[in-house]
Amino acid sequence: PDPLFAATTEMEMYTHLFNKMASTCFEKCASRKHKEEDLALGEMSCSDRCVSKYLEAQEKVGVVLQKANEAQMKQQQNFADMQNALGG
Amino acid sequence: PDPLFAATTEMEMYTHLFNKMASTCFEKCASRKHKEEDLALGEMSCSDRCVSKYLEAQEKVGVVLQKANEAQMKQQQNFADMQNALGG
Amino acid sequence: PDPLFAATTEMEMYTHLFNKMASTCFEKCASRKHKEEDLALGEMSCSDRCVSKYLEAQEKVGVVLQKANEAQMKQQQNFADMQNALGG
Amino acid sequence: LEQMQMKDSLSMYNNLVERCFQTCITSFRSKSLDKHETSCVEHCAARYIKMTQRVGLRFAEHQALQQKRAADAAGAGR
Amino acid sequence: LEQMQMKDSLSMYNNLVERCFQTCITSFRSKSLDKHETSCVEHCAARYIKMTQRVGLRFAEHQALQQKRAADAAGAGR
Amino acid sequence: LEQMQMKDSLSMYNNLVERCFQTCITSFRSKSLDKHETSCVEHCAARYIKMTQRVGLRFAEHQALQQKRAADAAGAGR
Repeated sequence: PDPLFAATTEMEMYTHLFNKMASTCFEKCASRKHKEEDLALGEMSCSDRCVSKYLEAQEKVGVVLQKANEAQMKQQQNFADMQNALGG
Repeated sequence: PDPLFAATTEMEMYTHLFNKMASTCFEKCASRKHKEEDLALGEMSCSDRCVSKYLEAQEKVGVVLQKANEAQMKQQQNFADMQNALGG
Repeated sequence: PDPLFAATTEMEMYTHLFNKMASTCFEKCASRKHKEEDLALGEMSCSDRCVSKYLEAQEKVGVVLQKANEAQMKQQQNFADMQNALGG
Repeated sequence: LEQMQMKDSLSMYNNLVERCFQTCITSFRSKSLDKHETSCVEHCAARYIKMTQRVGLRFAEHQALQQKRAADAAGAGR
Repeated sequence: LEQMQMKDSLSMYNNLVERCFQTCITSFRSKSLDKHETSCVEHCAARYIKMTQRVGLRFAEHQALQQKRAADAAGAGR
Repeated sequence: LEQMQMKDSLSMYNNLVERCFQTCITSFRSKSLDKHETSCVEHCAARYIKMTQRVGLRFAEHQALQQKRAADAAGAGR
């Protein structure tokens, strides 16, 4: 695979992750009344904790996804081995 | 038009459709409490029916969209004919 | 920067804006019961006002975004000036 | 350009399906659409297309007005 | 093709994170996930992957059936 | 890279408009924004930009920490 493509795709993924995180933490932490032009202290500390939890959730999901991928590959390998044994 | 582009675009469309369908059927059928690691039987049969209904809805919408496109083309054709008649 | 790329990107942005606007105004103005095949008069005039408000909101947001960009650039300039002063 | 239009119309298709499914289908006790769901999906799609066309007209009017204003401003500035 | 698959799996990753975060995390009084939130996020991801696989099977069955119908129709038309 | 940034900033623009419109505009009885809606939209946009900047800082801190950890682990492994 093309290394430049891989790098671009990874960067796109991080940009996308960042945008979703910013959007979700805004929804969860910012009052929807928008009376002030600035963020209140409570809204800012809420968003700090939100980022921290979001990144932790990202790690946990990564582990689950990795395991699922490995399980799927193993299954495909078993299937290929079985076919070889039957064919050989 | 480029046939490779057309094929890629069509595949992207199916991937997109599939992702939306999976996401929607998960929302509609999976309990949001996530107490178990596995899906319950009821959740699985709900998702089978959800897929079936989703694909049927896709067909119906396709027919409506087709008709709308044809109506629009006919209108444009009429307009062009009229202009020719006036200009000729 | 590539002028063709810039033009394509700008057009994509307008397409995207248009799609979001159509989607949002449909959600806000069309009855979700879909009993008729046609739009009612009230739904159509609601959507006209919705478009008008949407484009006005887009302008207001554009001004805020512009100001934020200018503030950020000024800050970076100040920072660079300070570094030059300290380094010179 | 033609490629962008093709992408747009396919993505409009998917969005229509998703939107009208979400609005019209709420029960998953059977595997086929009933009469009520079918007509809801068909009307939803037809109505969405009509509203998109109307929104498109209004959008085009707005852009034409803006260009006229920009041209007038450029003319006045000379 | 390989590039599309890579993009798809990365976008699936982001979507999983977003979806399971939205469903499972509602309190922002601490900066770490508690036990309940952690298990909810992990189960949510595992369950979503399983449902996606099942939906994929049903979708493939449907497409195979459609191709068969198209082939039969072409055969009958000869 | 520059192209990606340009796309990002344009897509941020559209998202801001959509989000702040959805939050602030609920009535469609007039065709112009009233005072209250205008200030809501403007504050919403300004606040979203500020929160995005803050989230960006926290994200950068997190990534720096992760790279340091990875480097330390590689050093310890030697």
